[in-house]
Amino acid sequence: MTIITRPRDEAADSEVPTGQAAHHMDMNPIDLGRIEALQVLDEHGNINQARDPGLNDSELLAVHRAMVLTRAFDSRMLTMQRQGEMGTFAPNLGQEACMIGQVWELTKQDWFSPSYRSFGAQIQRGWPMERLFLLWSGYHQGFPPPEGVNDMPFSIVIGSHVLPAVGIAMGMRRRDDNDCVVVNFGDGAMSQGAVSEAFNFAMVDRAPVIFVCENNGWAISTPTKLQYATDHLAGRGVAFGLSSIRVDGNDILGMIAAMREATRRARDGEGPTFVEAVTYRMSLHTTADDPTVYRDSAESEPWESRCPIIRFQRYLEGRGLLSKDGAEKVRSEADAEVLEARERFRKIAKARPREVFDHLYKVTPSELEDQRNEYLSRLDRKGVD
Amino acid sequence: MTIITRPRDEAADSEVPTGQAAHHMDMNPIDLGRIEALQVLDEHGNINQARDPGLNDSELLAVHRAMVLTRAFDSRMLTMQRQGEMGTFAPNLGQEACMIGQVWELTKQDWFSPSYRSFGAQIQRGWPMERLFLLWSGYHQGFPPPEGVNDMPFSIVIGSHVLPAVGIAMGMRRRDDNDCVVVNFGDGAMSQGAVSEAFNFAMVDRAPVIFVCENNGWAISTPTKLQYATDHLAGRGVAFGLSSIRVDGNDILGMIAAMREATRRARDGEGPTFVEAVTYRMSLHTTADDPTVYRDSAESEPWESRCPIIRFQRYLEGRGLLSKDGAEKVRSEADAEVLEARERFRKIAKARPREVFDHLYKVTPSELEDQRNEYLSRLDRKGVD
Amino acid sequence: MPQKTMVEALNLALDEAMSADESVLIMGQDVGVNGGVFRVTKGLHEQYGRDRVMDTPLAECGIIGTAVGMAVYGLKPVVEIQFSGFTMQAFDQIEQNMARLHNRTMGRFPMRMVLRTPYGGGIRAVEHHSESRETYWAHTPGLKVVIPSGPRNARALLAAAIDDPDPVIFYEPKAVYRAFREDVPEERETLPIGTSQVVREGKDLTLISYGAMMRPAREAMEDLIDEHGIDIELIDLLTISPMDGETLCKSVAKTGRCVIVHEGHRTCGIASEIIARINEGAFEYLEAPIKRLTGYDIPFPYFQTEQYFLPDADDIIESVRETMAWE
Amino acid sequence: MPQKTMVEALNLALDEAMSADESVLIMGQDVGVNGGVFRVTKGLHEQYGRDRVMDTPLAECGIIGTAVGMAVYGLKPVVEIQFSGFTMQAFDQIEQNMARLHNRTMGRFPMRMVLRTPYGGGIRAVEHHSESRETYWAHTPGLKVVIPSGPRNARALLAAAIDDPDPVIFYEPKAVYRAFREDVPEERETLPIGTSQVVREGKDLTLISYGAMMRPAREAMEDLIDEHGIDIELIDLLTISPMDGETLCKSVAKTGRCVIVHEGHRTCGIASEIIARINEGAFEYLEAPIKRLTGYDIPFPYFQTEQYFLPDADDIIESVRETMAWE
Ligand SMILES: Cc1ncc(C[n+]2csc(CCOP(=O)(O)OP(=O)(O)O)c2C)c(N)n1
Ligand SMILES: Cc1ncc(C[n+]2csc(CCOP(=O)(O)OP(=O)(O)O)c2C)c(N)n1
Ligand SMILES: [Mg+2]
Ligand SMILES: [Mg+2]
Repeated sequence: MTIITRPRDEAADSEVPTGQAAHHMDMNPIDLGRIEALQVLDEHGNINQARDPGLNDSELLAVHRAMVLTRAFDSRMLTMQRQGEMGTFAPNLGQEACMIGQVWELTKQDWFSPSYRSFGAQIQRGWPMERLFLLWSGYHQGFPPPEGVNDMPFSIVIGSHVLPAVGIAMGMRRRDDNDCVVVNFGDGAMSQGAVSEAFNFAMVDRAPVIFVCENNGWAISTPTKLQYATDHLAGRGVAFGLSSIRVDGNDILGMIAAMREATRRARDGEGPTFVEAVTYRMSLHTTADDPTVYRDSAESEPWESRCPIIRFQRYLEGRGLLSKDGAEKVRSEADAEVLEARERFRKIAKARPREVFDHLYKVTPSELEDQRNEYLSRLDRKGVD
Repeated sequence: MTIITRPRDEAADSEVPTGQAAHHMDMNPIDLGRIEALQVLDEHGNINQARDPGLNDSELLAVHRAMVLTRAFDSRMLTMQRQGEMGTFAPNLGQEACMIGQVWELTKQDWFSPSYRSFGAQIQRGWPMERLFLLWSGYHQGFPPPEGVNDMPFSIVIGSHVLPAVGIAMGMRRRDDNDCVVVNFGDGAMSQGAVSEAFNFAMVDRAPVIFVCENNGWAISTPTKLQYATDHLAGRGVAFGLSSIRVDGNDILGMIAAMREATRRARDGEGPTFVEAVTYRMSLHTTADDPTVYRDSAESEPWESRCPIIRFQRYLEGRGLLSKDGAEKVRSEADAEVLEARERFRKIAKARPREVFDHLYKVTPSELEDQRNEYLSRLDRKGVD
Repeated sequence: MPQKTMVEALNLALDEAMSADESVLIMGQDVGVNGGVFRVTKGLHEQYGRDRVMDTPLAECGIIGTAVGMAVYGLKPVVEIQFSGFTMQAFDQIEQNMARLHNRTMGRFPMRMVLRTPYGGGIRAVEHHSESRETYWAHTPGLKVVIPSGPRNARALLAAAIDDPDPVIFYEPKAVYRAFREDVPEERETLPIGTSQVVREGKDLTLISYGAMMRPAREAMEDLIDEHGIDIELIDLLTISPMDGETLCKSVAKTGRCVIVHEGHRTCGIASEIIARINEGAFEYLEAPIKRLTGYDIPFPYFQTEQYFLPDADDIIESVRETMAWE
Repeated sequence: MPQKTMVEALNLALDEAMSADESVLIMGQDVGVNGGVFRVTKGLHEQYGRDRVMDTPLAECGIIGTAVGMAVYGLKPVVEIQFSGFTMQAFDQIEQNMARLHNRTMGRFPMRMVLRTPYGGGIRAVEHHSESRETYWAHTPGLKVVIPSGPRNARALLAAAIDDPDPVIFYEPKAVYRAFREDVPEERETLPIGTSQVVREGKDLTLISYGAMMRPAREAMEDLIDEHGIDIELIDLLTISPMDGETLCKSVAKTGRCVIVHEGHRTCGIASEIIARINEGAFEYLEAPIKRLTGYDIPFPYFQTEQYFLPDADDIIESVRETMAWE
């Protein structure tokens, strides 16, 4: 595997920490090293055998189904939003390989901390789709991760969830188990100082966390060229001592290969990893956004040929695992699954205004009880239940 | 000059900014490059001719005097503090070459944004020593930079002054003059997310700012090994695209050489530079600190042989510019100068409690006038004027 | 006079300021080609170029921190933070530099800058997009805090904020952004910062509000006058800090009764400060406890329930009647 | 009972909590070998090791942010921020995660953590080292805010804060750290969070304060009783939020007069909230305006002038006498 390993590898706690140990300055130039670019399955369906994570047939088909389901969910959400049944949300069209790839290697005990654009990954992690519908249509009940799913609620404030994810991993390291944490964010999030702090804390503590940056070229209307002044983001990890890699984020096998190595490192106590996944936001930033104002179709269109699902389908066809009809069947089954979830969602979607005070504290303080009573009598007066 | 230049050099505003331009992923590994380690004058007095900034004799002597004055001021402050005439302050013993070197190349129009440990640089920039005495003994009048000195007040909150310094440089770039900004901070400050943000803003805007990190091995009791997990900090600059270099911070000629190149780049529109100056905090963190609690003298003592003043004195002696007696004379003159400043300080040091409302706003709002009147009548009652 | 939404009125004020003064510049996320996510800066990028209408990296602390430096250098940055909830990311720069640099340097450096940001609920947004935390800024010495309630005063107050020699937090009620149009004069207009406006004089009860809550307050006022015969004096705070205590106390000294309405949380909210001022300045005239109708001390709820969190005209009417009935 | 300073008493509470519960851990700058810059964590590093007493990198946002994650994971981090002025660097994590994660997840994850930090003036420190901004936290739903005034209640309240299932901001009055010793019992002791303490009962006037200001308040009380025959009821707030409005209102309902003393700035300060509560809960008993004796709305002054900024016993006496004279 080609994820670079930092030269200095002693554990932070292996010896008495010192300040400036060497009183003679090392006059050798510092070689910052190289960062590998990883792609397993290229646009033409060729596979790099040396890097192939070697999924078996049923795994390959499951990965495919998961990506298709993500897309089906995404497009249903869009319809529902246009029809007024859904609030503003952020489509993940074109990023399905990142979605599935980043959580594929995780166990139930591992943790995942999603961004607002991660519902594909959330479904894969075991969030019922009806809960995601609830979430994006403004019901509080959509927010908490389901029992048995060790996920954080999705993050709205860019970058604000990255440090807590590191904290979970720091807790894991202290409890000495073999679990790890994956935290996901965008290219824009890399500008938040808190994310740099997170890299540093993770590395200093040798916490088992994997940072996955989906570099999709844009942060709303801000292109990467105005977001940062390098040709890549992967070097940010190296700056803090993290093992880092740049992956083709539209290549599901590349994503899985990178995550396999990164999770192994985490589990083996080798510390955190930074994965820059290069992808593209094919759709709107959110349903409140109009990309035609700020970006040329000349830029987006070529990306259509890099579609992660089509590329992978072609590969499965080549391997004789999936026919054209088979692919169509997967798609229509996924649609049906989403529609069933929508039915369940419609049954349970119910605003619960009487509960808005209930979860702030573990034990509601009496002064807040007074406010709750005031609020409830307002609801009574308005005839709301 | 060996300051590395980043591969990508097009100005941020040279073309229409794009998101993910290339729709074929570049599969070449990313070479992060090398960072040079710079030393002009080594511990034994040998000089690296190729890197010598070539100061003339009077310049060399002026540099020496400035370092000696810094140390004289520092030790006088310590005495005054121990005698109760001065508040808590942060000595800069051993960091005199950083102090003088980082501002040596600056003009009056350039700006300097100091940390709390930068009074050597502040004196060099033209702050009257009596003002620094005022500052460190708790008089508001010590804070504002003197007229004609384009400096920010010293920074107390670690890292909080770095973004404003970048802002000044962004203003300069917009006004199209040839000035630049130097901002100074420690190894601990590098952990603040705001400093990473500052690197990014500076590089994206191609602002003429030079970041000088005095890596002195410690942040209070926290050694660099617990502060970050790499062998150097210089790579942090590279991660954001900054030209970066690691300098022997106890070598005044190395510091000047690095700053000469960095300021030239800034003035020529080549953007920001990051300078990691490797040095050592020989003394207390502040006068409230007791380093014997947390650090071994076995670590500190070898650093005495790297004293920036002794090293430079030996060089000047070798060049026949300074005799032992001459050095002694410089030292006693510096002491005398400091004592004169102390006299001036003692004459002007006067608390002005009646003025604490005067400078918050340009025009004091009437509601604050009411509070001021209340306060003033309290002072009247207490007989304070 | 042309009819404008608040968004258009704000855009006009920015345009006027930029064309009149070269040192005014705009910074923020997506303020350039995109014209801001609410389109307040629309068209300015084309007109004034990328260096004066700057799309910044995604870092609020970075935006405010560099804007502070620009202000020190003599420029006049007008910063947009996309939602007021994200000003938390820049709290340190606001509290430590923006609010204090003028004082720290005893006035040696100017600190002319405006932080514009949409605040408040009512647009069915996700968490962190509906905050009203003006208390944080009102409690921070060195800042001024301004909140307009309609297109016309928004334009006039933003012009005044950019003129102001001191740093201003300019909270824009996003629920009002496109809610209605108002006549906005063609010629430049300003309103004094630090002065509240008596929207209607009355003698029975002083109703105090600001920002987006002025709409239900007006609605309630009409109803209270027409249906209940209560002669309301309505005050639009406009500037939150420095607070125009004089206008408030004068009014309550006349009416003896008072109801205060805001979205922000109750504890240490703006209403508590108003009550403290009236206690100090008009105690002897008070005939009933002053009523606080405010956001509760819970996070702004998810949008299916936000309507019940926000005070409405009905709630205001109820509060006023309760306060009138007190004896 | 052994006599302890507040620093020693806090150290005792931490030691007890750590030895009783493996999931308690300490994080902060210089809390390890150095024992904290005020020595509150002295000796704990040797006893509990580097993983439970963690010297962090110099980044407050990083400290609070990772502590939040640890709390989600079921640990109980007790974080030290070196001076409360530097909590601004972590404002986003406090407001967006520490205060809200429990609510966001409808209680799915615990959020047991304590943020300890020294606050207030009086130790001749430089700028940013004397802040009293408890209003920020009191105005933030989801947090509890506790401020002890002496060694014994500091130990008992810190124990309670670490026990508390919800996140607590624990402000330590640094002027009291070593100012005096007090009997602190050997056996573990807690005090309920959310309850204020009537330090002395009296019938003429309610004097309310907390933290470091309790010392001049006590001094003034003695003098007022002895020299002026004014029968003071003195209340130590102890918990700032949730506020014990009941105790306050009950007291003022009895005395009819009230003076509130704190270091924090006036506008939207804690005193304004207390006034608002008394206005709501004891309006009819008030015989005079409630007096606020607080920090002014200016940054904490440089140390040669700080003594004039801080209220002292003399100022309290004056305020009480003024309030008694009001009619
Ligand atoms: C702190 C903060 N600032 C601003 C926003 C508004 N905002 C939402 S998404 C977004 C762009 C994020 O870009 P990126 O990190 O690249 O993720 P992407 O949307 O491309 O997946 C912005 C600015 C926010 N949510 N949080
Ligand atoms: C934001 C912030 N956190 C903590 C402190 C307290 N503090 C003052 S100096 C210091 C260490 C700084 O170390 P470094 O940046 O390496 O600079 P040095 O003191 O070594 O010059 C700390 C933690 C502070 N001033 N500001
Ligand atoms: Mg993006
Ligand atoms: Mg240091």
